[in-house]
Amino acid sequence: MTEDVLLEVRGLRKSFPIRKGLLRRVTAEVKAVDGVDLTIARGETVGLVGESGCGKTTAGRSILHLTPPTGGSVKLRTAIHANGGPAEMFDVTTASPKELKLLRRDMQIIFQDPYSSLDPRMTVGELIAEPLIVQGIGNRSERLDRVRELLKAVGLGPDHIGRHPHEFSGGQRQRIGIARALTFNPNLIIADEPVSALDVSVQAQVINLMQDLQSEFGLTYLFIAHDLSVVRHISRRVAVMYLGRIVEFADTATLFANPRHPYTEALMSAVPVADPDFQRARIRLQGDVPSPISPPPGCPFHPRCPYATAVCKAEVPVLRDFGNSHQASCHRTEELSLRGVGAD
Amino acid sequence: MLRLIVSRLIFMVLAAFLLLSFLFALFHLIPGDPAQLMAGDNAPEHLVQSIRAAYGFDQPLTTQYFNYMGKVLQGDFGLSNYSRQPVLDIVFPRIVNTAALAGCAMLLAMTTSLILGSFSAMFWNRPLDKGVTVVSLIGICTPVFVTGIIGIYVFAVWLRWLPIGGMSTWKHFVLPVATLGAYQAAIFTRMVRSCMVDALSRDFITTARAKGAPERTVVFHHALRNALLPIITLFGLGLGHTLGGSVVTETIFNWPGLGRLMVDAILSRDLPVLQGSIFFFAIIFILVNLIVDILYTWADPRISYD
Amino acid sequence: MRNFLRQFSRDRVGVVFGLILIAIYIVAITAQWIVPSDPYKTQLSQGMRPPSWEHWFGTDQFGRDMLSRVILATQVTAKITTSALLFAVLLGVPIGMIVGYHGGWLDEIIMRITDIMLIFPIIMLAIVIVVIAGPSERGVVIALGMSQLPQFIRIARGVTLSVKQELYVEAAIAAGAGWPFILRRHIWPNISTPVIVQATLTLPVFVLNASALSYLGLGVQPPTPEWGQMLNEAKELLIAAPYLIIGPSVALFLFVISANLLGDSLQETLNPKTKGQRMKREFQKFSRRGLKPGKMRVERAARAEIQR
Amino acid sequence: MTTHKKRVARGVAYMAAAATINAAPLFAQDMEPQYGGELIYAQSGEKFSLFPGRNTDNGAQDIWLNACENLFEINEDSELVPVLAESWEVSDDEKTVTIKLREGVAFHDGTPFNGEAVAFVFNEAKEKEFIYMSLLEGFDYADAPSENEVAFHLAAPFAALLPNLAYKPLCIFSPTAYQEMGEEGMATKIVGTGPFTHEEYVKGEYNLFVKNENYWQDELPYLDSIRMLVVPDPATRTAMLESGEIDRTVQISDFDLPRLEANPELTVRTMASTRQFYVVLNHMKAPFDNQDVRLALNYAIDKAGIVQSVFAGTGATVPMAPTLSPGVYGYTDMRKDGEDSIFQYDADKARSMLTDAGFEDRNGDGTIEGEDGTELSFKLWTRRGGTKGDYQVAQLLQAFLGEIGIGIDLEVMEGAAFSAAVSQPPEDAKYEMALLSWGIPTADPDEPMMYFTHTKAWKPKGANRMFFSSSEIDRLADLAHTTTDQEKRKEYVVAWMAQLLEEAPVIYLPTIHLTLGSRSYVHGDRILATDNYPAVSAWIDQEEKARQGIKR
Repeated sequence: MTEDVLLEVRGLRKSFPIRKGLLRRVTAEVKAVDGVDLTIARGETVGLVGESGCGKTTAGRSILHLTPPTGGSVKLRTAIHANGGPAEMFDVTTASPKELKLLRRDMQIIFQDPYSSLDPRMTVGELIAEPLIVQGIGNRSERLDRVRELLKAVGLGPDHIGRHPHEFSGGQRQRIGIARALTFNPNLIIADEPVSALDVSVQAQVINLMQDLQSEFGLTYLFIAHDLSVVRHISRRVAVMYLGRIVEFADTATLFANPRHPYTEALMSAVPVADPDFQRARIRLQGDVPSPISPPPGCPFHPRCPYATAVCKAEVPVLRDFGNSHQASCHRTEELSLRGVGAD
Repeated sequence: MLRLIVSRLIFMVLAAFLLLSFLFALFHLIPGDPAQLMAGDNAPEHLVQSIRAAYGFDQPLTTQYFNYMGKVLQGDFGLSNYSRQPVLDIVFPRIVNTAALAGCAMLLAMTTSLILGSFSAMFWNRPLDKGVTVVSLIGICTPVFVTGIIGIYVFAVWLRWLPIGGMSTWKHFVLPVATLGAYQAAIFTRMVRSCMVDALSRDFITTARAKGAPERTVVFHHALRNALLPIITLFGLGLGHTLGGSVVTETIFNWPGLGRLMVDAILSRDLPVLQGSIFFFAIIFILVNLIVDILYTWADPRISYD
Repeated sequence: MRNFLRQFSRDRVGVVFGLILIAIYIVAITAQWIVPSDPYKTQLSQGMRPPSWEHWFGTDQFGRDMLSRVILATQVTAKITTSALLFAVLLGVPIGMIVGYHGGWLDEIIMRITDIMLIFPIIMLAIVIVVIAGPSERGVVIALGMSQLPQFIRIARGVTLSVKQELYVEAAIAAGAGWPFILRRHIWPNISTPVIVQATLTLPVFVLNASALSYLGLGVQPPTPEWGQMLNEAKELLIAAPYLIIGPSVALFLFVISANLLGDSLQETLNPKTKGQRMKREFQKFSRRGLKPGKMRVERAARAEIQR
Repeated sequence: MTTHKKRVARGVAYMAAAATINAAPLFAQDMEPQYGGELIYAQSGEKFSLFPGRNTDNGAQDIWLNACENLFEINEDSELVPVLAESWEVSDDEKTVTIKLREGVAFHDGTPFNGEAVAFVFNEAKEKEFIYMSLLEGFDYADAPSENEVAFHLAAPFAALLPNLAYKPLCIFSPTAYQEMGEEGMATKIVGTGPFTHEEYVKGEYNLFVKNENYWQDELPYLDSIRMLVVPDPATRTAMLESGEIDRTVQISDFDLPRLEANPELTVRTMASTRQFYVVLNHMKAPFDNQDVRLALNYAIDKAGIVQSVFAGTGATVPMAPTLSPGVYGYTDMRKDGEDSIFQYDADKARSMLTDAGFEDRNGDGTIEGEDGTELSFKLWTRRGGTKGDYQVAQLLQAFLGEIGIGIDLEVMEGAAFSAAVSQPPEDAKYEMALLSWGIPTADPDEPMMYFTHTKAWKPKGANRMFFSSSEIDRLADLAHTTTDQEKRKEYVVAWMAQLLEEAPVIYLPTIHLTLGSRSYVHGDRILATDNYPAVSAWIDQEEKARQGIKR
């Protein structure tokens, strides 16, 4: 397994200072990501799920060093320093700007919003070629060849090269976004809710495309989503995030069959099931996600947890391993029998 | 609201302090020496030196700077290099005079432009609108010193209706206020018209018309109220520029205002007077902008400053 | 661009005044070759002659042909205002983009400085600068340029602040782009529109402020002709030789009006807000009142003008 | 100090004129002066201190002459007349001048005017280095031999002492007021013995003078008050005069004069001043050290043309003598027979002189070069508004010198910067040519001789900013400086002028005229060649004023 580890995230933290007053003093900070550990093996897809505001997008961006993390380490297997030798684990957080620029070829991102992630003033050709230009790779015709290749790979024709993004549908745009992410054949692609802005009918197409590309190019995905249904099919493993932390992490099948955290259960109850006879009590979470500026003491989920007891209010639960690499952080997980959705 | 006021006041003090230091440094870098100017071009050096000694211009710059800043902190802006009067005594009446001129001119410009601009927007793209546009463009591109001198000859020299210089009676206000106000009115009219045309193109105006409201109500009640926000910004900035732009008007009509005082102070290297004028000018300008911001909350209840 | 031209060409006013402005610039560029006589040639025996077939705008007190001087003044004025504009744009836009992109204390400092500069009314600032740099073309250019510098810093910074939030900027970062690349490729194209509009609207302001400087004796210095300074000299002789004011007035008037109206038109055409749906909506509304769509001056137009 | 010598040739005239001087109205001899009324007078500006020891600004001088009188005055006929003095005598060694003072005169603050007071003013001036000390060369100290006498003790004989005492800043202010208010206080209030007391000062706006009821000339003044407005824009001043808003003003645009003269309600007077334009040639920079070049430059300038087009033909006169103008003691018309000015315009002569001196157009580019190929092209520094017409004269100089192939770049500077730039010692002076004017406020040739052209007067010691040096010119100046025999002195002055024409240290340009416009109901006001405009004996014809529809 260790040979196959592509990404190893340890204790990743990201906080934003809140400044107030005339002197712009830091009065508080938002702990958007608060100690996330994550290991992804080469070729797999890991889902990262949570409500909006839970820090999953920030986590993704911190891993890519698009927003520099406040603490922790992010190690990526990369060959940038190997001079043709075997790839090594390289800490992204301590990379120099030069190294970082090279690292970008190994890790890419697909954005949620296919509308604003493409500069409306550029043509498709320019958009896809941009990473090549930035990295100074190839001459004009070589870049054009590569753009054509990529367009073909994502199912668009070479006649689209001269068009502007607004001439495309949402799904087509997301294909352009994917093509751009694929430019360098990166090892790791972080897909930040790549389909949530799309119509349901198009979502499946894009996900299928991503799966095809994964097998074709041997990609590794960290697939961020806000509901479980999307990640269920594409992910081998799923991490559930709540208020900056991972509260449960398991194989997809295990997680769905046997969730070990009340929050996972709540999320799962919202997943639609394609069985008209299936009756199930929808668990409605009470209240909003607490403010990450002043997270509640004890288990951060306790104010909304239907099973909370005194201990939940007092002590912060740690992520415990329940075997079969199933981790969860809940004080009462052994006492509860949480309901999943059966394998289908 | 209170926070807005406090932060503006603190900014004002900082800005003024920076300005004063900047000007101080500047005035000792540029050529020109008050003692030399006073002594005349032909005076021998040792006599120029004696003026420097008599008026303290010969002290080291740092000493002069800290003396000056120290005094300013105590509210003392020093003495004019030449008339040896306290700067505050010179500057205050000038501020009042300039404020009177600029205030009246603004009032004239505001009323004229609101009326002309609204009608222009109401009769958008019709002869009236085009006429107003042409007139206001002519107003914008005729320099004040030309309109001023023409006004003087027509109304003061030939018709003898109005006086030219000074500011003792209301008649003295007519020509300078009209000259300065007309220029501002020309600029404002165009902008009021823009704002009004925009406001008139909004959905709620269609709604109001659909409800059968008379056109007068639509324009002057619904549209004007909504066009007010940019118009207030405009007038706020306009007042500041009227204050500054009054230099030329003040010179033509011999109006004893702050602008002329500043120009004279620059040209005669009367640093204390310049510093004092600019200090108070900056304060007036910041206060005007503060008032504009406060008026905002009145014009648009959606805006708050907390 | 073709799209823009097609759209713009529908705006008759804009096209007409744009052409006038271009004509003025052609006169400015070719001034040396098209002047009917040497604008510096003094002929004391021909001093202060009213307009005639030989001298369309008359002659000044030294017998210099006013028409030739107005033509040369067009060049001087165009040179000064254009240089001042370039000064303000080339200095202001990069500063605005850089501080807007990086933020932090540098941004704070620059913004406070522009605040202070805005406190100074334009003409006052110009006076101080001319006194420092000396009353010369260079001094006037710096003075005018500096007076509009804060505006361009603010425009560039404002656009940068909003554009840098865009996902496509993040996408470029993810591709390894550094800030110069992003400023050039993604942010500048968004800034060019407001900058062009502001620039057209700034030109007439420059011309007028240059003339005010001339009135105070701090403008471009003789014998170099400049419209404002010619107007000022004509003012001195207004009663004795009123015809001297004709030439410079006409030139100034044409320039200020064309630049203003062209600026308005450009704003409408370039401003995406006035394109598309907005225009359609307005068309529906105004067609009911028997009006054609075309000239919508929106709040943003007013704001741009206020900023001057 | 035994002989009662009236050595000064003009002295007789002075005494004769003394009794009537201030009472003589210039116009309307037949009319009886009327008392009362306020005269409103617009001047172009009073910029600096009102304390006479620290300022030589003309605007301030015009203010002083209402309230503060000198021992002597130079009248409109350029005669020295006693004012607060009555007579004087000079000791045998010519080192002590004793002046008998007018009796029964009091300062505005009530303190008596006497020998003590006069001596105090001049001793204080020496100790505190008042700006006019350069005019009192060799002055050692003053004392009061008796109540009504003051004695000036000199280190060496000094011929120009008495005329220099007429220079307006040397007016006798009240020592008591000075001691009470100090220089700071005197900067805004002048306390002397004059016909009007200084009542109000508002910086940059106006000065108000009110009739001094205890004035020593019983019948004077006629006016109740004088209000002196500061109106910087000449067009505004003129319009205010035309509209009747003010009663008199100065420095009217020459092109407006015909119109004003045609107006029967206005009186316009012009007078030649002692102010002559000249172009400083920096002799430290070649080729201005070459006398032939300097002479050629002088011939290249059409002085009459300048008078015609810059000053409308009436605002100036061509130079008829170097530096000195009519009205200055010793002035003699130095023009050659049949010529309209010194160095009468002759471009061909200028060209050929330059060719002879080795400067000609060698490469056909229109600009002439020296033998080593360096082009004759220079920067001409000037300012705007220092003296009327200055920047326009500069434009014509550029045109005229261009005619003979000398390239001129105009560098128009802001006033204060210009003043600083042309006040540098030889090693720092950067100018090649600069347009300036010199005036002789004392109407005595001593100042120009000793301070304009003398080798000892190189900037910054004096006003010789050409860094010109001629042993002959220095010698003549020194002789005139110390000779009290006025006939001989005059000979030296003429010889000095002749020598200036030989050497041409500068380019000589026209002498400007002073203009005074007033409403026709104002009588008895005067205009002096020293650029002063006393209204001390002015009076207003109230009937005429009412007839013109002016209600004030």
